[in-house]
Amino acid sequence: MSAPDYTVDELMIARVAQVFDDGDQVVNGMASFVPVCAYMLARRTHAPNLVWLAGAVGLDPRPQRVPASTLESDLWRDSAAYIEQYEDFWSYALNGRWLTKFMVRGAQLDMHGNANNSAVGPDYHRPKVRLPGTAGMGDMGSIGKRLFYWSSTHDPRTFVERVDWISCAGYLGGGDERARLGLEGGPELVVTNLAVLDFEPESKRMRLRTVHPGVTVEQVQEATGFPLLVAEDVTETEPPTAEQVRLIREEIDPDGTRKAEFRG
Amino acid sequence: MSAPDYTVDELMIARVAQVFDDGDQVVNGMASFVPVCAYMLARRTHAPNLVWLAGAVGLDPRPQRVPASTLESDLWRDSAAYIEQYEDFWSYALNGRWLTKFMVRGAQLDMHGNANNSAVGPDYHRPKVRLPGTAGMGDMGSIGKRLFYWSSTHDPRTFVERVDWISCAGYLGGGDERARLGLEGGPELVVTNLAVLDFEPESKRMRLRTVHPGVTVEQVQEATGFPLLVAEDVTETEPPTAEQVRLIREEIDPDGTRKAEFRG
Amino acid sequence: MPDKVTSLAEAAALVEDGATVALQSMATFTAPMAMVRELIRQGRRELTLVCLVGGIPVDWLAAAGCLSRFVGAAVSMEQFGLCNQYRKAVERGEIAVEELSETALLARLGAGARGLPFGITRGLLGTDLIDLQPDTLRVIDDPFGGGASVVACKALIPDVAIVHAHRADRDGNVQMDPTALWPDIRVFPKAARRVIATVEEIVDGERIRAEPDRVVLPSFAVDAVVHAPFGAHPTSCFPRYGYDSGLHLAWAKAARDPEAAAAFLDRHVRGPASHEEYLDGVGGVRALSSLERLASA
Amino acid sequence: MPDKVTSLAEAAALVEDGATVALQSMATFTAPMAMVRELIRQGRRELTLVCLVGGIPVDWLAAAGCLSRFVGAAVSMEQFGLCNQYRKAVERGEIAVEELSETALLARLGAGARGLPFGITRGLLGTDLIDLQPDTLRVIDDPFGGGASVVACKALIPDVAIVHAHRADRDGNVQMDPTALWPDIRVFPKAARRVIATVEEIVDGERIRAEPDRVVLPSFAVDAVVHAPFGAHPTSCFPRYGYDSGLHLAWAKAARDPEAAAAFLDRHVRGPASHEEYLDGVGGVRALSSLERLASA
Repeated sequence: MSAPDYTVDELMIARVAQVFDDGDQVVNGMASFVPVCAYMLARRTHAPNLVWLAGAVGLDPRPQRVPASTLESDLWRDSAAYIEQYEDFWSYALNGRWLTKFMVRGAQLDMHGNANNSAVGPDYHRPKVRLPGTAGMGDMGSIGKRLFYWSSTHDPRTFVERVDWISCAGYLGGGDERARLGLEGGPELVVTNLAVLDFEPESKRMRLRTVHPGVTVEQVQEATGFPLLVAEDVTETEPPTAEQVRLIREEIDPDGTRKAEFRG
Repeated sequence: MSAPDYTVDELMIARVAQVFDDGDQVVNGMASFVPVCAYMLARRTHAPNLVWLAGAVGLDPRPQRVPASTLESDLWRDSAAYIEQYEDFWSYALNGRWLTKFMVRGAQLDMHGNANNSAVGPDYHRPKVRLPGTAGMGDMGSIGKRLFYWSSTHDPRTFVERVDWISCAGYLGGGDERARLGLEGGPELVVTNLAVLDFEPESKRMRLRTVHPGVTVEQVQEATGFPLLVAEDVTETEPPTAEQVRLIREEIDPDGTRKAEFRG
Repeated sequence: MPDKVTSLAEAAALVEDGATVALQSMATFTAPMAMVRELIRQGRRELTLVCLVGGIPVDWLAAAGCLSRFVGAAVSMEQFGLCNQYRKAVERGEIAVEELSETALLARLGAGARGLPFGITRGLLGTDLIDLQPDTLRVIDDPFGGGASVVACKALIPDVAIVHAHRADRDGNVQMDPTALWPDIRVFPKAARRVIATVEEIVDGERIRAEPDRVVLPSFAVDAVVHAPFGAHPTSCFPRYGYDSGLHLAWAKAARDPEAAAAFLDRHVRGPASHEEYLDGVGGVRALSSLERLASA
Repeated sequence: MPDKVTSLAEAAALVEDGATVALQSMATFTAPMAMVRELIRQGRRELTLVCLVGGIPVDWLAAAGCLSRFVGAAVSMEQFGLCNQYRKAVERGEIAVEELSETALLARLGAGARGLPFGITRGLLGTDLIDLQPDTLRVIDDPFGGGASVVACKALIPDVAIVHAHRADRDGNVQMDPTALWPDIRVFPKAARRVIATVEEIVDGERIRAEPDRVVLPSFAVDAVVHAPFGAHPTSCFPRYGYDSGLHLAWAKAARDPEAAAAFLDRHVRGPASHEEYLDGVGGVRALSSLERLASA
């Protein structure tokens, strides 16, 4: 039963939670409230055995609620294990057996699922805007992970035809270019504040799959800086259930910390 | 003042102790009673700040006496740190800044300071004698360490013209062959139950430097399976002092564990 | 053992103008802030800073004009925003950036730590960051013919690594209570030529021996130890104290404007003559004890 | 979480004939001996054993005819001598040996753990062991032109890793008390396709959470947990118990002669139907508690 009232952050969290199956291992980085809320929701609903490496540190933490930081100790102080990062976390991440799904957000995201968190402008060394940096996405895009993007700012500045600089490898120029480089995995889904998109299997171009209730296909296209492919069976994104909304509001994030990134 | 009575193990331990300067870092492996006694002696005499990684585990341990194993916990249970081996010990060992001197013993040792702990006989895959294996010496010989050999069995079976298989890189074929391969460091000294030897700087051939009291140059040559170079100023090895012998017998190794390898 | 304990001022002398400094920093996590403030007070110039994810220390050093280059995976104060003074300096071309994925950065430093000419990763393949940085990154083939390429990452050997930890003895054995162990303390110090550790407390060697498995840096790998209680402030030092939200927010606001940023630094960094004066200036014992409560909540 | 706790017999089923088994073993240090005995009882054949420095488990498995290949840095029981049954089998050509320096072995396994086609080391350069083993070792140049060569070591991915530790919870989080941490527990399990952990005690998850920094294997990396008190006997499990000198000496003597070795295995390994019967056969609680005193001396 869908919730009588919900906000787009709650819809996104519920949609993202569906990505993860019981028994998957997941990790979150900095300022990742949508993934963290989605993991906490999945663990309370369909995936109680979702293995969560909170902040890439704490294994199966029991945070009382979403804290102000998704990296700091409030998230993982009560954990089964503190995972040392240099040797332990990166071995588990690089191995291929574990942590096969990874959530990413980029300042720019392009038609073929490449992301940019490095720099805006044609001169990398003298950028118009210096972005924070590639951090872990520069690894996760290249090591066979199934990538899931989220974005709370579906607009033409974020969704560009070609990122200025690829700091997270998606399908590169599209088609089989990624595969020819020997890279496995790749982007699968993009969950935004307007819609859910995937990648057309041949061209690897971004394709609209569902629009959120109240949003039209045209609005999504207008908010996107390149021509979208549109699936033949575009439907409405399934809204969160009343119970999902209750869990998010009452148990997971009563402080509403998740909403900060949607205020822009 | 030299001791009124001493045994060859005590002489070797005192001679080996001289190799180490105050502030050096040293490590010992399995069944390494001569090095361990020498480190403990050096720390009680001229090198109180000798940093010792006992068994490659325990930093600056305070063993009451030499135990039956130089690897197991009796040696290092009381330590300032337990050094994890995979990432920590090997980084410190490989770095080049630390642990610059390393003590080695091989089943075979040759004219150019190569050692063999792998196999005896012309067919490596079907050996006459399978030796324990290269273990750490296969690393330490190649990564720029100053190598110091000890042997309690100075005989032609141990001291061979050319080792059957090089499992620890000395000067290889001699001359500048080691240097041409880009390897720094190399063997410097060999302390045996008969004599002390070094390597002639040009040819990198083993050279007799001192004979232990009561041993002649001829006896050393007879016990060696290849023609030794003999330094012009061969003297007698300095015997241990009375205080050194007392420390070894009363404090360091009252059980006489060090003597086992000399019984053969 | 030689006594490694010294003052902030003397330890800072190990950091020369133009040095490459590997600095512990991971967003709002523990950074050796007392030493960062001392470097600013002493007016270091032309530093290359190596961080995993540089937080507020990067922005302070950038604002103070100490930096000419940054090497790392990212710069961010997480919920307190990007580091604006650093960003502007990069955009003006005053600070050069070498941007590496985490595994590429760690491969460079791991190779430095292990005396190898290079390390390898599969990270970054397909990105633009390899071609942008050919001096340190190069794609090589599998010599066993397996077909997979890897990225060779040139060894990086910083001149100095600076870290903050819970305790040390006078020999220089540095110990951490159970907490997140980032590569900035696990590998940066092994790669660097010199290591400075600031610590919450100096203890007797027997205290260290009580938990020998929790020593993160052995004595021989540490060159200087400095006693700096609350030395990570305003970053966190779990489980002892949390990050200071108030000071981070105040800086994030000041950092939008060069003059406000300079005034902030004058007040909190250049003004106080010592670490103790700094602590008094940010609220003293009362404010800091509230951070302790935060950390142990 | 799925309950990972199972029996020795069922866990041993994860090890198939012909498998490559990464076995914790470092001379007389902790080896998963209860599982080694179970593999012998079940008559495993054609195993490739990967050890750092293999001790008594290698000799028992060799004597029982379980091995066709050994990959490691050395085989030795330290003061109890070389492993005679293993040596003779190698000399007869029955067990093939891949002999690697410690860093080369760890480079192979580290690459396996990290999904890299190969790892690199500077160890072994100049030795004969590189040319003897061209399938897994190859000298390559520094792509940055620094001139130093390194040895590429092909990734090794064992089918199963087997370790023994102090405790685990039913989820499979494996914890060690402060002790020596060898690569056999730090990297072998990360490289292997499956991981079996035998433990001194099964505990509640809250006990694990009390020391989250002492978890050596997280739940998701462990496939089976087996309760085996004194499961490392006759090897040591510091700080809980020391190695059993008497049984090592008895084996070293028996191992000189094939018939005596077989009789020893019949009595101590094949004879006892269970781990509990084995413990009774080596002296029971009384003898084992003397080993505990040894370890805590």
